[in-house]
Amino acid sequence: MDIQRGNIIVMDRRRGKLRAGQGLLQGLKVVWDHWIGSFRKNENFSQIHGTFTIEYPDERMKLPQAYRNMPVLIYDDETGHELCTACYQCARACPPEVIHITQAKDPNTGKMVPASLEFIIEYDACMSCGLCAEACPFDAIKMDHFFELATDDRMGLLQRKADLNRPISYYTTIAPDLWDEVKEGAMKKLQGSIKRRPGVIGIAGHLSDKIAARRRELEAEAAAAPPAPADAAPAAPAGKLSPEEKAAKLAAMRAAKAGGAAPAAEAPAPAPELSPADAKAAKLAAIKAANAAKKAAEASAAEAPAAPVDEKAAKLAAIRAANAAKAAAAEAPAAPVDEKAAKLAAIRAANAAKAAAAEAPAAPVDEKAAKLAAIRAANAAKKKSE
Amino acid sequence: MYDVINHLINTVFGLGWPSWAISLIAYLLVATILFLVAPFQMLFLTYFERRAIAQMQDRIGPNRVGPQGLFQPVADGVKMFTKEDIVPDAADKWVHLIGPCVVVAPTMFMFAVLPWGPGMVPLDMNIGLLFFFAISSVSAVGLMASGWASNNKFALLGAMRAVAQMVSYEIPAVLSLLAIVLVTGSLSIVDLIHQQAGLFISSADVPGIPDLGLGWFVFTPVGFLAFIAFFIAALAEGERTPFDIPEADSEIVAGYMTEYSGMKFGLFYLAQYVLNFLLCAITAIIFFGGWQGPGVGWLYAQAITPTNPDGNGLFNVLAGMLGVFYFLAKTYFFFFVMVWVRGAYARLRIDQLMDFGWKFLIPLTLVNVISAAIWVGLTKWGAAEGLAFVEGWAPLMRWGVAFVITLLLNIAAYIFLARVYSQAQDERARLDNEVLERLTNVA
Amino acid sequence: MTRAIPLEAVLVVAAALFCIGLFGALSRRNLIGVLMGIELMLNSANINLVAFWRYLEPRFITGPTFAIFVITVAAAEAAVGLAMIIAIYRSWNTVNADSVDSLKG
Amino acid sequence: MDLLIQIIFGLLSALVIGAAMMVVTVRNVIHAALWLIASFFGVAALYLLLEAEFIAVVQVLVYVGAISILILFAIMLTRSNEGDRLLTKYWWASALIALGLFGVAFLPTFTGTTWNMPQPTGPAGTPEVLSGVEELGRGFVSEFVLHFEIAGVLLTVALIGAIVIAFEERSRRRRVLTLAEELELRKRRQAAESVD
Repeated sequence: MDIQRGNIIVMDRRRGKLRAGQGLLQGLKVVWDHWIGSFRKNENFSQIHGTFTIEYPDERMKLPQAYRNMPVLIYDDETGHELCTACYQCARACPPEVIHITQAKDPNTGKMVPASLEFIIEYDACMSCGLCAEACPFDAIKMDHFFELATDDRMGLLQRKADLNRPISYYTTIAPDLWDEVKEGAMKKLQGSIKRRPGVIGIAGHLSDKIAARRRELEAEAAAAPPAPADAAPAAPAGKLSPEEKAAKLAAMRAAKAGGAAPAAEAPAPAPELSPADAKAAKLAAIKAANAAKKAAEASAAEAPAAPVDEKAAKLAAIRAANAAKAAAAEAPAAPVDEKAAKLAAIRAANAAKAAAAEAPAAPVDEKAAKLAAIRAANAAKKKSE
Repeated sequence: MYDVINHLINTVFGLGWPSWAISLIAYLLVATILFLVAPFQMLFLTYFERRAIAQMQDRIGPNRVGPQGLFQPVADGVKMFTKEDIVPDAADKWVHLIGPCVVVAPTMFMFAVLPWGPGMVPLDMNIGLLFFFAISSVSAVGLMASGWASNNKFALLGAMRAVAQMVSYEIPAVLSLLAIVLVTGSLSIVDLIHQQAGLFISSADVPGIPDLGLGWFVFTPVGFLAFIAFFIAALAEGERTPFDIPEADSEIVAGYMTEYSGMKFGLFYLAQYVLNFLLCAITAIIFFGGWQGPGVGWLYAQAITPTNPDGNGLFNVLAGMLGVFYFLAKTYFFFFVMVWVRGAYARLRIDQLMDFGWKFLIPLTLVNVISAAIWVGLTKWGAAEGLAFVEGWAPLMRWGVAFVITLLLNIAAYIFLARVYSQAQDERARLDNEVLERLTNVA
Repeated sequence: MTRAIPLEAVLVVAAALFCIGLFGALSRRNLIGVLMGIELMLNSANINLVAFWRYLEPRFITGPTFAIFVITVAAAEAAVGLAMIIAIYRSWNTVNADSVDSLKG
Repeated sequence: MDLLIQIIFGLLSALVIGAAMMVVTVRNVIHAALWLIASFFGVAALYLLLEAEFIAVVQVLVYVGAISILILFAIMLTRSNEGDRLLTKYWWASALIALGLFGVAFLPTFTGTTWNMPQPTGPAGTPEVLSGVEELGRGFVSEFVLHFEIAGVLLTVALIGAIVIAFEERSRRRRVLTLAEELELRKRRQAAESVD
């Protein structure tokens, strides 16, 4: 961002004999030209003439991207998962020690989970130095541009996790370049931490109950829907979908979704009774829909940072469908070479998923592990395909 | 005003009051009008100054209070009223109270002799101009009293500096006006304006000139030099920028105003801005023909028809309004020049200020008085006064010769004084070094 | 004006002013107080001059001329007097009339 | 109309006499100076009442505008200790002298001496011919030109005299030396001492 220098008025001080008088008139002329020139707006401040007053509440200055005022936590729009893994780096790096974190625990096993249960920043003591943002290995805490922090009570400045959470889409609007630099690493680490987060732990506060409810809905439907006809795999234990059933169901959903061009706000109406005959066409449509959904997800994140929650759940489901479709496509006979490599990875992932499913027969946990495995497989496939 | 009220009371109501009672009422009425006009002028001028100086510094100035910030002075006034009026306990209360009053009162007196339009002068004294400057010197006493009363060393020093500046710049102001009085031959301000009719050449000098009300004194060399000297002295008298030592924040806190707050501080503020308005008005009147302007004389001529010699009402009123418009336009232009100067120049040190006043301005005005005498001699005198050779010339010829001679004299004087003054500055610096060397016998 | 107020009234006022000035000049301890007394006396002389001119000889300007001369003299005298007072103050460091009694220095 | 003028005259003379009394009696010298200014104003108003406009304005210009400021400056430059008694030891003697003088001046005026008042020549209404500013100016350059020049010379002499008396020599006054000069000075002095 370069600042152009305006033309500097060079005052030639003639050391002529008669000095008195000319200097005074020259001074007046300079101010006169300046006065005349000052009746228009001065856009970039390197110009010399023009009024540069910005009447604050009405007009606002564009803040530079690296402007930092108060730290905020970031959570991923797609999965709702917060990037923060409670590694306490920022708390250690903070000079005035205003960051207080408590790590989340897995309710069943009691093990520590890489997610923060409660995250407090005392905004009144924070000096916006930005050391926490630099120290954070997971790019979970970033410096915000919001400076209108006036509150009528002191406690108003004690910000809890609920007040600190900002979606990635918001951060990309205020500091797009900064986020691009760290995006890949951050998302990869996020996937890693998502894997090690059971249940809804680690999901941004306001989203966690919605996503949990959504998941319960999905399982309920899968259980209530009649077992998929003909080549449906033997009825999976309650809540456990066999890959084929899952594929069929999700394909149906994608088809319905593919029907709606933009990421429609209405919840995806699952149509499980689609006939298996055109499963292959549905599968292809599923892949295209998944890509479209992902692209749309990024685009929509740019436009409407806080997408309504159910639309987010739709995206989740679309991604899961894409992964499942890929797994299903692995069994389909004819596929182009990279397709074959993707299929091999998918097969291996499916076997791993089945193996994982075999070891831990306990109800909802292994189903989630399967899903994780599926997601991991899908990532591996994607990486190979790029 | 007297005959208006006289007509109102005696003929309309038929009360038949004695003439002195009516003139008393007339003067009271005019006085109240003036006491209202002065603060309103001050309100407008503070707003005008803050907007103009802001615009010169690429900013906008007050525009939040009321439409485009027009109520900002009112807000300031209310603030002045409501602020608590603190009197330092060690100060002697009475003099602390009298100080601002003695500073404000003369500025109000000065309105008495100010002609706003043709025939609209509250009090047409035949020594109007002298009265104007005599009264303006009284406010210096008020400054001194308030500086002394605040029992604060800075205030006292600030007051001494302010009074020294005002007294020492009164001399060039009065001298430059002396030159004009010499040319017009009368101290009364109204006569002064009447002589400035005509077109670039005052109709008093050359009677045949078509009267466009542009025969201002500033177009004569004597008048122009007097104008420059007078305006600089007015800047010093009104404590405007190159000479605003008294309220310079950097040096002596707020000069004599340090220990004042609330309404008394407001009074000082009022006095300063009203004085500035008056000085601009006097500059406009004496050098730029007050309410004279193209059209005023013509309107008056229309009014005076053979049927009613004193002119019917309508034309008089029109001429009056046009006259007041010209007068105020010129005054506000000069106030804009004062603000412009404030935007352009830095502040002078107290010794530079005194040097400039005594060593440059006073000699300049003295020379100007000489050239004024020459001007009067050439244009008005004849054989009776001993200038026989001028007798036969036509008025235009005499005006031309006088113009050339005085122009040469003034320019020569200006160049000589400017050089001497600038040499004096270098001389002074050299002298300081020499003294220093002798003291430390380094040389 | 001349009908309303007899000349004697103005003269009495001037005489009173003169006597007060004299008393001030003689009895005040502070040198500057003495000077103020002298100013009062000069002022009263001026009042007399103008009163006589107004009542007796309004046509001739001798009265006001001399009044102006008295004013100029008073101004000159005040200037020199105060200069002397300051010089005395600088050497004897006091403005007390009584203590300034030796001619030395 | 006469009553009004008498009332005004009464007020003005009360102001003048009262202010003069205060000048003489008040303890604080500054207050005395301010009362003096008040009495000057009263005298100026008196001149206006006596229809001597020019004298009134000159009085205001010279006395109130210049001399009183001079007096205030002098008072402030010579801040003596306030403690000294207000009046000299023999103040009652001077009071007696003043009263005596006033009696001497007061008596003849009221024993009814007649002044040769010029009878109003013209019909009652005509205003008397008052010699205003113009005659004054003309007089200064015709009859009184000698007095005018002497007054001019007197003023310049007073000006120069006042400056000479009150002005200290330039060099004797100790200049405030900058730090460098101080060091330089000290070094030279040591050099001088070490030599002899």
